[in-house]
Amino acid sequence: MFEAREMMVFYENMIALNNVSINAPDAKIIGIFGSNSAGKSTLMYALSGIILDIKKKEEMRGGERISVFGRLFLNGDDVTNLKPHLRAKKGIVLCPERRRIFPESSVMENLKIGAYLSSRLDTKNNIDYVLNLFPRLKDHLNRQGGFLSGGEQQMLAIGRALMANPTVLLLDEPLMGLSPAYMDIVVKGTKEIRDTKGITIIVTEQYARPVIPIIDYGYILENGSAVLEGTGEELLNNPDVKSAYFGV
Amino acid sequence: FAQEKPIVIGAPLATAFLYGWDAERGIKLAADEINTAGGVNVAGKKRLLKIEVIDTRDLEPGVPVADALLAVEKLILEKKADFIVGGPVRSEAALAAMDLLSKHKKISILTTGVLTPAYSKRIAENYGKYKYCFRNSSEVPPMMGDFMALLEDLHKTKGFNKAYIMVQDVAHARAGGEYMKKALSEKKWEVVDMKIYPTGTTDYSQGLIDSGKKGAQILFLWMDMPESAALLQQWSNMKLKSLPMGFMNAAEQPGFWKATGGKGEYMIVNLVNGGNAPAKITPWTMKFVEAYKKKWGLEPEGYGTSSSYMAVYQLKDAIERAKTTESDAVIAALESQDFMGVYGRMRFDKKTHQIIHSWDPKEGAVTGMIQWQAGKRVQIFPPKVAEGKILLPPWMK
Amino acid sequence: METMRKERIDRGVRVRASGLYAISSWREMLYLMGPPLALIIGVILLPVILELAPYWKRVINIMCVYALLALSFDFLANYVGLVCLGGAFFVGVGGYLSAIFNVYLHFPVYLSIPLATICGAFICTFLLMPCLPLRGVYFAIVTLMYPLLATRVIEALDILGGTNGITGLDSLPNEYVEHYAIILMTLFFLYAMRRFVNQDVGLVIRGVKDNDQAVKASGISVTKMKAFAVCIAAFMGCFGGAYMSHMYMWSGLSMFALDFSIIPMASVVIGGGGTLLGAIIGSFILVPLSEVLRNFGTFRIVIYCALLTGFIVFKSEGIMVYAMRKYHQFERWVKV
Amino acid sequence: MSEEIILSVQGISKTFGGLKALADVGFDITRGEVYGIIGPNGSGKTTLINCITGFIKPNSGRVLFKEKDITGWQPHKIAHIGISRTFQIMRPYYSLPAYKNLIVPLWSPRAKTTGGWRGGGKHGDRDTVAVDILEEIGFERDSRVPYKLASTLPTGYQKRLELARCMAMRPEIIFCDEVFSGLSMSEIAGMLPLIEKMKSEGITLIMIEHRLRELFRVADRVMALNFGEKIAEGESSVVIENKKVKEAYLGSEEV
Amino acid sequence: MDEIVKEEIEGNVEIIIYGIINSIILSLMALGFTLVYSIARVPNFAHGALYITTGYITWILLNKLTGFPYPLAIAIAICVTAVIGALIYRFILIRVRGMEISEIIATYAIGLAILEGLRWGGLRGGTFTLPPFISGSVQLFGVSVDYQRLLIVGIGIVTFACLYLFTHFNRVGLALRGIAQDERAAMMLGIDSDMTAIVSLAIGSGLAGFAAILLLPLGNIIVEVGYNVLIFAIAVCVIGGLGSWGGTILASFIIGFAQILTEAFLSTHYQMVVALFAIIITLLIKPSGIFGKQKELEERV
Ligand SMILES: Nc1ncnc2c1ncn2[C@@H]1O[C@H](COP(=O)(O)OP(=O)(O)OP(=O)(O)O)[C@@H](O)[C@H]1O
Ligand SMILES: Nc1ncnc2c1ncn2[C@@H]1O[C@H](COP(=O)(O)OP(=O)(O)OP(=O)(O)O)[C@@H](O)[C@H]1O
Ligand SMILES: [Mg+2]
Ligand SMILES: [Mg+2]
Repeated sequence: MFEAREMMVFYENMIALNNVSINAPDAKIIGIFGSNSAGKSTLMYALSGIILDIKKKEEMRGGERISVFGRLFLNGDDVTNLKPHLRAKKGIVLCPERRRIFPESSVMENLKIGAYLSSRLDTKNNIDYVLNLFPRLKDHLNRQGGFLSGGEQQMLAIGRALMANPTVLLLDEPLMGLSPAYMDIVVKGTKEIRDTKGITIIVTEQYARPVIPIIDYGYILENGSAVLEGTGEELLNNPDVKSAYFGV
Repeated sequence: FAQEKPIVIGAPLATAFLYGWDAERGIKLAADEINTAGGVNVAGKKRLLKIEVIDTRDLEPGVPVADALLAVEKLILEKKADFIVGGPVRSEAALAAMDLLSKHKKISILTTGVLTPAYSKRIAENYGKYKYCFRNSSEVPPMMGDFMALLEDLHKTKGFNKAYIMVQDVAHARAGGEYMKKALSEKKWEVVDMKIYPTGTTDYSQGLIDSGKKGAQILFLWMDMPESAALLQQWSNMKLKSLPMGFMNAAEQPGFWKATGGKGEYMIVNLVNGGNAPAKITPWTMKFVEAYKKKWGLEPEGYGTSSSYMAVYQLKDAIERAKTTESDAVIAALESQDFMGVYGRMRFDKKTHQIIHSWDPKEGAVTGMIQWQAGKRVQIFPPKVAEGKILLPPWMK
Repeated sequence: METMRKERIDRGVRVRASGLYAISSWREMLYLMGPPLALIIGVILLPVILELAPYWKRVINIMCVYALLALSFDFLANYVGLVCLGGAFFVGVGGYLSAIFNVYLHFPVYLSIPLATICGAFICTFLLMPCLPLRGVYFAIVTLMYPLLATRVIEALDILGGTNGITGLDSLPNEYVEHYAIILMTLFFLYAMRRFVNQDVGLVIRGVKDNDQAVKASGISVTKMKAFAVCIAAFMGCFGGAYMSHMYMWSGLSMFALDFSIIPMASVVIGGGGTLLGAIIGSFILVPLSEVLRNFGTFRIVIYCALLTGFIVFKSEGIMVYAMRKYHQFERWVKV
Repeated sequence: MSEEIILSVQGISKTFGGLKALADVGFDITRGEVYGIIGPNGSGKTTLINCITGFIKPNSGRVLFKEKDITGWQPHKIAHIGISRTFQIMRPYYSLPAYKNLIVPLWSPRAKTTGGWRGGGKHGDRDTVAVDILEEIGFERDSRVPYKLASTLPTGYQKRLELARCMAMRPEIIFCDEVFSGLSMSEIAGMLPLIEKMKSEGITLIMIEHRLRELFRVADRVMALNFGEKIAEGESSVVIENKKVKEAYLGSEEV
Repeated sequence: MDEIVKEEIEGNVEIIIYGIINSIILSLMALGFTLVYSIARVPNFAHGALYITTGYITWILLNKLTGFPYPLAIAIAICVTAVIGALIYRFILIRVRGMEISEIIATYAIGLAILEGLRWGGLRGGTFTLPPFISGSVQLFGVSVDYQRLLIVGIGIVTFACLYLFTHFNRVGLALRGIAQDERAAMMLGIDSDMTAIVSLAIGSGLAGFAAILLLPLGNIIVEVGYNVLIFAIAVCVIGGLGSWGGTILASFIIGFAQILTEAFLSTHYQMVVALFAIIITLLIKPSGIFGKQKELEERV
């Protein structure tokens, strides 16, 4: 059970997240949809703790002030003030938007770095799993991450996040830049992971259509507030959502 | 009894370096002695000496000469120095400072660091402008003359005729090396090779091996970086059949013996001015050495010691004779100066403002040429003041 | 309590000040123009104020030379993205050229300095051309090597006066010319650069820093833009060098000294990178600081470095960034 | 619409250390066309654009722009004659506000000669022109978005900024590398008219897309790549029915 | 005829032997710097200062406390340096993390403060030396080489091998490399970047100290050496391509042999000129160092 209560994030005076509460029960997929600048990435940063690091760096440079409010609970423990790496230790792993992979390390090394927290055996299994999921990566094991194509980098980023053996996996726009076939793989894979490993998955997307069928519960973000929530079915049948996210 | 205004002597020195701190000690020692004796008698008034030392950092790599010049200006403008004694220590800084000195019309006696003949040459060329500058320590040509005499002697007694020159990559050292090469060739010596090492080199094996192969009997060295001690260590480890001699600041210091673990034995070093190691050059020499030891707890170290000490006395003498501290009068008095100092007779050449050099302390300033023998610095040249003979390393026999 | 946050609000004036014409009242005008005016007037009056402390008057000149170098470093590093550790190279080239013009070719001072500045800027740009494709640290290192190489070459070939340098340059006509030549140039460059980086060309150059590939894709030659920027920076540096060689009537190897690269950089860091003004303020703090500390002898560098580190650690964003924020914005606690 | 062939790509090949990224790819494009390029990830689409726009030198092959051979030219020269592109991995000018990002293309020699987008772009009113362009592409004029620092823009806006950067130069050909990804359906729908408009103004668009639905609405012709080889070309409905394309590209996802 | 040939070969043997020694010395100097840069992306300009500090501490222990065992002195000195390195990160660098120019200036200032502080505190002149581990020399192919230098070659090779294995195959090593490339991404994967940076600075400083202990017996402990070591470390590390061990070694060989060859065939005089030229030219040909891919990666679109 991963729970975010009344998350609020201000970038200087601009509110980017406004009282967003998210409930992610174990082994469920939570979808978060919203258009540009709805605050999806901000939410992901807040959940994974990266926002604390962003905040620190901004302060160092004397830039804008970032304020974060709200509380986070993982299985009842308060993780609000944990640094990102400690949250990762607890199993909250973010697969960031824009595929921040390690450009100078090879694909294999990227995956191994991802497995920093897991045991040797897990690592081996996970590598097999990831390479099976994304056979395309197999051709490039020794290529440096930075030279991969956009979509391949996206696959690598997802794969790397899986290597960390997460209990709560945060996927920020995982489908961006993937070809239809791979979108399919990712969507199916997501579902499979939930079912087999019992991982809680929170996924944000603009392109809701492929994701909607697999989610257990979804939120619509608009201008930083959660304006609507419900199961996949409910969202799908809401006329506003339909026109905005499924293009009718 | 109103205290007279003290005479301020400014000393721009690189105080973190051998040639800076030893000069500082020399100057302070002299000033103390003069002040205890009542000060300088300027036309009947007793004025004390006040020493203002300023750190120029000019021997440090990466520090612009401008910084040293600013320090000199600070002495003149802010500390109101009447005379400048000591540095700047680096040749180019000293040369650059000449213009400043003439701009401010301040007399300076250069005592340490600068060996380049360019200094006296410029004074001779443009006397009107640079007449404020004096130098009471030796310069390259006479030092070379000393070395040549020594080598000729070795040639006659031991039959040496092959030399190998190793110098540091700085102007005065290269000039010294070139000078030596020419002079030796003229005297029918064979100069096997001349190597120029960048500042900071710690590995001399290439050159040493080469010199050994080619049978050099003299290693002529000219370096003023501490790393050069490594050269002697390597030389001693290789047991090369050659005698090292030259100008090397690492080997000037008493601490050299310990630092090399005795491996620097037999090195012959030119201390530029007499009195920088215990010797009986004039009656004043040992007095100076003892006073120095008493005040600072160790023997004079680098080559700037006795000259810096003397410079203060020279100024005192000139001021007292000029009866004023006015620059022009003092210049005239310095030019006509003549008395027995720590390292011989103190006279400035009237054209070049360079101390007059000689092998006889009764005639002029004498070099301090020593050899390291059993942990001691023994004066071995010029013959008139020598206290020991040159020894060869046992493996050369 | 938990739901309070600190808010920063622009002081009204600044918002309206994007075009000067928008300003209505004298008070607002003063508020905006006050600090720059204070700076300009203060710096211009400095030589007069310091009449009583002749030594400190000399320090002004050095201070301004470092300020120019810092300006050039700040511009290159924070607007063009070239971290150039070759400030000393600019100084050296300017200094030597000026010496050559003045001593060997007998040009008068008022000709040799401008000529050295212009020629120097072109020569430096030309010599740095091959390095322009380098990125980040690599550029920094190569530019660091340039002044070292220049000294070694002059030393090894024994040209241009060898290690002794070129002496006997004419000094500037009088003390006041000497002061104001550099002060006015510094102020001129400061305000010219501040305008320049917000002009369209300046924006393009800033674009090069962020993403040169995109600049290429917009049909602009990146090399040309970089060369142009380096030329401007070198112009400032060479002026500093040429001026300094005349000030000390001497030019030599130590014109390429590392300090000319490092101190400007430190000035920029403590002044606040990317503000230009910060670079000037930084050197106006650091250079006199080093003079004040001179009394400590050898220990002064230690104190100096400790203070410098302190500045960096406690005002990591830089003095100017901090000051501007405080001046233009106020903070208050609000309930969320 | 004229049938003038504006861009002709012939036999481009490129290998990266053993990997064949492109093998003998060629196609012709007529003026004012919208040409789609599809293909699975890593099939060489971006590489193809890089080769055409000069960011990579192809191992072999030729690129003809209006019958002029431009193979191996410097990227900025190619951009200057009117071929512009977006970047798949977008990196806007982070330290500039969004609208100032457009000053770079508006200042470029090309925009100066063509008058830039909407004929503006003379000194002084570049800012206004920039905001105009941004508005056209979906940055609400009166909101703060166009004035925000580019580094703080969310992904979707950064994508659009990429396209705006191209438009500002008033090019003849625009290569769009996945501009639709990262946008929601309604946002894409908002952009389609703009594309139609560019098309009607005679600007040729070459679009790489994975969002096929949206692509097919605007594309006249489509080419499919797989493992660096051209496997199909033609009308979108035809290409999509192609067996090879289905196998390699679509998987089970229905369009 | 044969004589001449033989002589030629002998001449070359010594060039090769001393070239190798020289190169390994250079790479040892660069070791700590490379490590810190490749892990923490901190250009540690205090490297030279740490190098000298270790030497000086050892010297003090040996000379001020009579009969202090040499190995213990070395161990203590290295540990102290490592701690200093860690403290530098913990209290200073941590606050300017990611601002490259600030990092450079901060570390440079610290280095300068340490070096000048040592000078002020008495480290002046040429009387500070460490004894070699084993004194004496041996004839290798007719060239006399002292044991200390042989020892350096041996230890140098072993250290390099260990470090390579560590950073490339060890889990922690890999993680460290991740941090260097994208700190935030590494955090998301559970890697504690601050802690590792502290550790890497400690190790890097320790390595600087380690190199100092090996190399200083060949020369003197003087402040200027600190500056030289820094310059060489940077040069070697950059030419090799930042963060690449292979590159570092190759670069030391380029510079090392460039130096020895100029000494043998041109004149020692030009040693520095040639070395600097070698650096500039290598970088102009390979803009991101010999094994670096920085430029290609950054220009990938
Ligand atoms: N570092 C920052 N400083 C200031 N504002 C920011 C910062 N990062 C994001 N924002 C603002 O916060 C809002 C939400 O941005 P966010 O990146 O969360 O949107 P998003 O939903 O992820 O959009 P997209 O789908 O396009 O990625 C935007 O208006 C953005 O401009
Ligand atoms: N500079 C490079 N060095 C090495 N390999 C490269 C380089 N650029 C691309 N590649 C490889 O070439 C192949 C084609 O890459 P490209 O970027 O063209 O794919 P793409 O079709 O654009 O894919 P995507 O849809 O994922 O963006 C990829 O497998 C990639 O790893
Ligand atoms: Mg986002
Ligand atoms: Mg692509």
